[in-house]
Amino acid sequence: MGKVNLAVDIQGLRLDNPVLTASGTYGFGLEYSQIVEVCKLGAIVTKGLTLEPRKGNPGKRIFETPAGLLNSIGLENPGVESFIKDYLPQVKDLGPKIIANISGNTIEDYIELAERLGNQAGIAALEVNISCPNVKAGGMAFGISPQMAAQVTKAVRKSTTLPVLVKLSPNVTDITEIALAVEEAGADGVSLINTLLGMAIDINSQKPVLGNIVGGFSGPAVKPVALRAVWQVAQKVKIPVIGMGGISTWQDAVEFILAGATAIEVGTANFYNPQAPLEILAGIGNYCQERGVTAITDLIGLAWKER
Amino acid sequence: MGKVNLAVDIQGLRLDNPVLTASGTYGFGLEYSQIVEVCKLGAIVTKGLTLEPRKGNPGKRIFETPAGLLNSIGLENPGVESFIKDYLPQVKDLGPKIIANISGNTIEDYIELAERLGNQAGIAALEVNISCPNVKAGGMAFGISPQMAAQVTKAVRKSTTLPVLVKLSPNVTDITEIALAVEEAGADGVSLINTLLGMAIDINSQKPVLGNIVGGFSGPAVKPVALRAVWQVAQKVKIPVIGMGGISTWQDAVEFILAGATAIEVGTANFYNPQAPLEILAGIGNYCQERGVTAITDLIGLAWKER
Amino acid sequence: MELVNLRVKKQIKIAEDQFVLTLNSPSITKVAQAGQFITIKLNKNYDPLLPRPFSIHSVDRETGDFLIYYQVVGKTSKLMAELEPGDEITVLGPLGKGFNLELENSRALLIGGGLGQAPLRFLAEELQKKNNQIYMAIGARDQEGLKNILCFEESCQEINLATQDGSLGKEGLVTELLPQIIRDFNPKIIYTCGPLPMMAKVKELAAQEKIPCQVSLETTMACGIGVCLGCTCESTNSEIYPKVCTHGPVFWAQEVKLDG
Amino acid sequence: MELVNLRVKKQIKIAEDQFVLTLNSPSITKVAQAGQFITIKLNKNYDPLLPRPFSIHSVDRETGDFLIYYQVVGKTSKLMAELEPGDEITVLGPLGKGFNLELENSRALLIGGGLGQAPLRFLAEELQKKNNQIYMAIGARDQEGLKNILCFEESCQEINLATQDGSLGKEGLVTELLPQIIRDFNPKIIYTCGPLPMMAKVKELAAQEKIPCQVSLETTMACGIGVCLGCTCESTNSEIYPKVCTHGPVFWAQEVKLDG
Ligand SMILES: Cc1cc2nc3c(=O)[nH]c(=O)nc-3n(C[C@H](O)[C@H](O)[C@H](O)COP(=O)(O)OP(=O)(O)OC[C@H]3O[C@@H](n4cnc5c(N)ncnc54)[C@H](O)[C@@H]3O)c2cc1C
Ligand SMILES: Cc1cc2nc3c(=O)[nH]c(=O)nc-3n(C[C@H](O)[C@H](O)[C@H](O)COP(=O)(O)OP(=O)(O)OC[C@H]3O[C@@H](n4cnc5c(N)ncnc54)[C@H](O)[C@@H]3O)c2cc1C
Ligand SMILES: Cc1cc2nc3c(=O)[nH]c(=O)nc-3n(C[C@H](O)[C@H](O)[C@H](O)COP(=O)(O)O)c2cc1C
Ligand SMILES: Cc1cc2nc3c(=O)[nH]c(=O)nc-3n(C[C@H](O)[C@H](O)[C@H](O)COP(=O)(O)O)c2cc1C
Ligand code: FES
Ligand code: FES
Repeated sequence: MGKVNLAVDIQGLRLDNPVLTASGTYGFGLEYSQIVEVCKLGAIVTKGLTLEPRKGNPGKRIFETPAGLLNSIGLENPGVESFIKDYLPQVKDLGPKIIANISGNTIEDYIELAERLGNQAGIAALEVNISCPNVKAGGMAFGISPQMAAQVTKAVRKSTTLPVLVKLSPNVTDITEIALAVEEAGADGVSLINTLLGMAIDINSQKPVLGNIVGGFSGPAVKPVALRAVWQVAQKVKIPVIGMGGISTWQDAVEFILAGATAIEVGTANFYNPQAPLEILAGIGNYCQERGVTAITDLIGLAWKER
Repeated sequence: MGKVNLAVDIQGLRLDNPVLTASGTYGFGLEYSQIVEVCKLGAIVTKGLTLEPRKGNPGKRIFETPAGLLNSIGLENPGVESFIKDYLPQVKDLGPKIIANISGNTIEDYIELAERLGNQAGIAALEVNISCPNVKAGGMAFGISPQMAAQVTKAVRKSTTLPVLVKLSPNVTDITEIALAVEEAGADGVSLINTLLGMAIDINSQKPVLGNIVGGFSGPAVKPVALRAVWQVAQKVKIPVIGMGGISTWQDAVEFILAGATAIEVGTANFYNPQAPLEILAGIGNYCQERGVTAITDLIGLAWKER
Repeated sequence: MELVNLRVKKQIKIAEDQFVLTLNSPSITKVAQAGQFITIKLNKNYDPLLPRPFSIHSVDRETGDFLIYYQVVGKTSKLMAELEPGDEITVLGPLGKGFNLELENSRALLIGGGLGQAPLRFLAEELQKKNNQIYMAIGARDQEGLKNILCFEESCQEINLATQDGSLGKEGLVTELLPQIIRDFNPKIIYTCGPLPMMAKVKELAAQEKIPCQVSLETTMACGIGVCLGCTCESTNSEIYPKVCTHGPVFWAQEVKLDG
Repeated sequence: MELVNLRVKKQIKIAEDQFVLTLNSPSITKVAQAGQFITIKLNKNYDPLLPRPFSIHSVDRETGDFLIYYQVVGKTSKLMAELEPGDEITVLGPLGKGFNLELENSRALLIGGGLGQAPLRFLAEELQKKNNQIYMAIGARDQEGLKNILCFEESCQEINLATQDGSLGKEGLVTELLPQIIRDFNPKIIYTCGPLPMMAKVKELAAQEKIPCQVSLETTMACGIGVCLGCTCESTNSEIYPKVCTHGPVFWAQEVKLDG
């Protein structure tokens, strides 16, 4: 059997393989590099970066639910300057392409982040987070309105020559509407899904478990919702879709690719199986090989494409 | 310790206790009555009824996901006339109040269903399903627009003297907007959540698993989303909220009551634990007793109410 | 039908990934009919979530023992393989409609494919009680799939085997044996349980020979008792989709479509 | 830090719902420091989902054995209690920052509450090697919670006990014993691990007496290695929220808030 070509191209962002690690679940890749061969990853998406350092939300920040995880980290990060100075020099030597995930309170924030990161060697693309449910200003507000989502996209698009991925929220009535709006506004790709909005209550204290009351909901529990979103969006837009949400095994990843994802991100699964991304990579390769698929790109959207 | 008063009143719908079984997961109560003391339930919500008999969707209809269930039944039911003639005589003798869950393609359908059921002895209330993701016409379309949701509610409200509960979809950007619209339109209560929209793909056939492609997603996996929806809605509306979505244990039920639910429905849990509703009923009682709570109504919304 | 916690009495490994579990419930055993099934839920957490259906393999009405013959294919069956005597599992049953047992002093042909053998033992034992001669034909991928055939020895007059890899019995599909068997044995009824293509072929042959034929279907189930309306198959003569859990799992072959 | 599958070597029931698990990993044992922890994931399905953190109770650097002393409180620990020799579990570790071990030829006071005893054995063994005298005070709800105290006999000079129900040792909270102990023993450092209110009281007493004090914190963790940023506590002197998994679990008492 011949070798399978796993490379994918997201409007100029060329990746050796389609397995990425999701923002906020892999730090800047340095920690996991101690136990995982991170150099094999298609790309690493950084923890969400903001202009200023953020200390995140007070109180309890994570809680396990059946097959899922609630988090209310609140975008804790060292800020873009510290990232560039203190982390990027090491991070860019890890091997995989680095995609910077950015978050702002205002459109100006996004522009400044894009400009600041756009001329840094070692950054291969931007993933624009307009869907974080854990911060008050900005965050998800941009992601639930097609107009605002388009505005942010346009602004970032103008501020950088890097490929621009826009990360969408599933907490909307019609995710395809937002996807079409950001495509129209110049996005090179869409990443979906960010976390669902969820919560838990502590029946002893009779108060919400999380300090921030509601949190972002991720993990295997959300996979059916994420896959449905990818299926819907991939049939509507022409730009590549990066799928995520509960992906834990190569079978999950294949489902997302068949639904129309050009690449996938592994998030929460890193926490319970740090080897998940590499197991997924190997599994996808085997799946292709066993079926005589010579290029992973031949699988994309096969579940709905005419054959 | 004194006895706990578990009775609740939903705008005239008086229930001995707040534990109901959810539409579509309990048939008309007859099957489970063979193994469960259904007479102890607060109420039974019937399988969704339509004017004409429906045969439901072709192909595979159910699929298990991590801690969740996808279904695409497609409202199979014998139709309202057969229900009244062939089932209701037995059903109304089961003991609990019977809440008829109704679904229509048009507003006229809802009106006719409400009129037909409104003058039947043995029906205690209507639960208006404007959120079924598994049918093409009507169904969820009514549930994702505040205007249409209000129209259906108004029409049903005028057509019956029974208490009218409106069942809301979680597949919206802002569920409180829909809740406020149906409250304004005369609903006596809101039931939430109906199923999320999800899907799965069979990596062997490379096609969607479900015959209907997408399905309704329920079970423990969705609990964090459901609880968040109840929390949000209960703080906005003045009418009672009936909470559901993944409730499997008394602890889950207490979380929903603390979040603001006046009553709760047990759905998918019946399939993996037919005793779940009665275990929940007992557990809620103990919880109150241990904490010196004399009436369950004192717990409602305690997680956000000023104390 | 009852919902009970039962303790595992015995578990025997039959072959690679195949086990026979002994449970005891005089009340279930008393009313169980050949072709009926139970559902098993053994974990208290939510993954796996739903109970799984398994045919009743055999019953001993004196002791109250009944058997489940199963293969490890996924989450629940993997957990089942770890069961030890004394462990508790939750059982709902007996469920569904069993095989037609009107035949007396006559000849029945039973055709099993893979784990489709499971319900046929109980069936053969019941048919034998009614003084029937039973001819059995069993197909499997390889000889590992035929490690349980001794259980049919007492009840059946003849057992024909086929494996796809030819490691035991005739090489090929069990259905290839059938024309000859039907000619020699002249059965008055045919019962079959196994993969859909196999049952479709059996249905076709039975129809050709005008022999009544019953098939036992498998499908994903949620409730097992007819409320979720999820376990449908396709009918040949009715608008509604029959439910495998209550209208089946056993159907007359001409009632249902078997093209998957 | 490594991620490995380890086979259970031994499991001993210490008391109702309390067990000591023996694992073997020469590489982990070699580098492990008192106060560090590992995470354990033992099921392949998704419920429970996340690995759970457990302190290293003791190490044997010659054999490579190390111990986990745990209590059954929920999903994972319930599964752990069913482990048998030979079963495989996935372990990540050693993780976190351990106790300060600069003390030599001096006197240390160790205060454990409930399962907070777990990391103190390893600590006591390390302190003893440096020729320190160790005074131990342990509190528990009842005598069931003190069934593991023999493990401290070799390393500690004196062990004081308190139970809330008075079933063993002094009736009341372990912190009530402290003023007397501190006066008599004059420790140069205090280490504590247990419920927050207990540690808060210890911190207060240590501050009064100006004795350096280290606390070991517990919190919900997702990753265990500092990437999820979920396992925060509150700092007394810094804007950022320290991460228990990497900045801790051991902190100097004055660095962190202990009011829950
Ligand atoms: C009436 C009836 C009687 C039965 N009797 C017996 C019997 O006597 N003995 C017996 O062994 N079996 C019997 N079965 C079949 C049995 O119910 C199944 O083998 C069992 O449900 C498997 O459960 P599991 O949790 O072990 O596997 P699951 O984890 O549920 O997996 C089941 C199968 O589906 C596959 N699968 C899971 N997810 C996917 C996906 N995303 N895409 C594609 N494939 C997937 C798995 O690989 C596996 O092969 C019967 C079924 C019915 C309906
Ligand atoms: C650094 C560190 C070291 C530790 N060392 C040890 C050790 O050596 N020994 C030891 O025994 N433990 C130790 N722990 C604690 C241990 O991690 C926990 O006991 C373990 O995670 C419990 O996991 P579980 O799956 O068994 O319980 P879970 O199922 O996770 O439940 C944990 C607890 O939370 C409660 N809970 C769950 N859900 C809710 C809810 N909705 N509302 C309210 N309460 C809820 C449960 O009742 C239970 O008491 C340590 C913790 C840390 C952080
Ligand atoms: C602890 C945690 C932190 C996260 N932080 C970010 C973030 O900073 N920026 C972002 O775009 N997404 C963030 N996410 C969302 C993930 O990148 C991903 O979209 C989501 O978790 C769904 O994928 P999963 O189910 O595989 O985790 C975070 C998720 C988790 C669990
Ligand atoms: C098999 C199945 C059928 C359902 N049918 C209906 C229905 O006919 N009408 C309706 O309003 N909701 C229906 N529902 C939704 C449930 O009533 C409930 O809102 C949802 O499943 C969430 O609760 P749960 O997680 O406890 O199941 C159905 C759910 C399932 C699983
Ligand atoms: S499994 Fe629910 S109707 Fe058959
Ligand atoms: S557990 Fe993830 S940062 Fe500590």
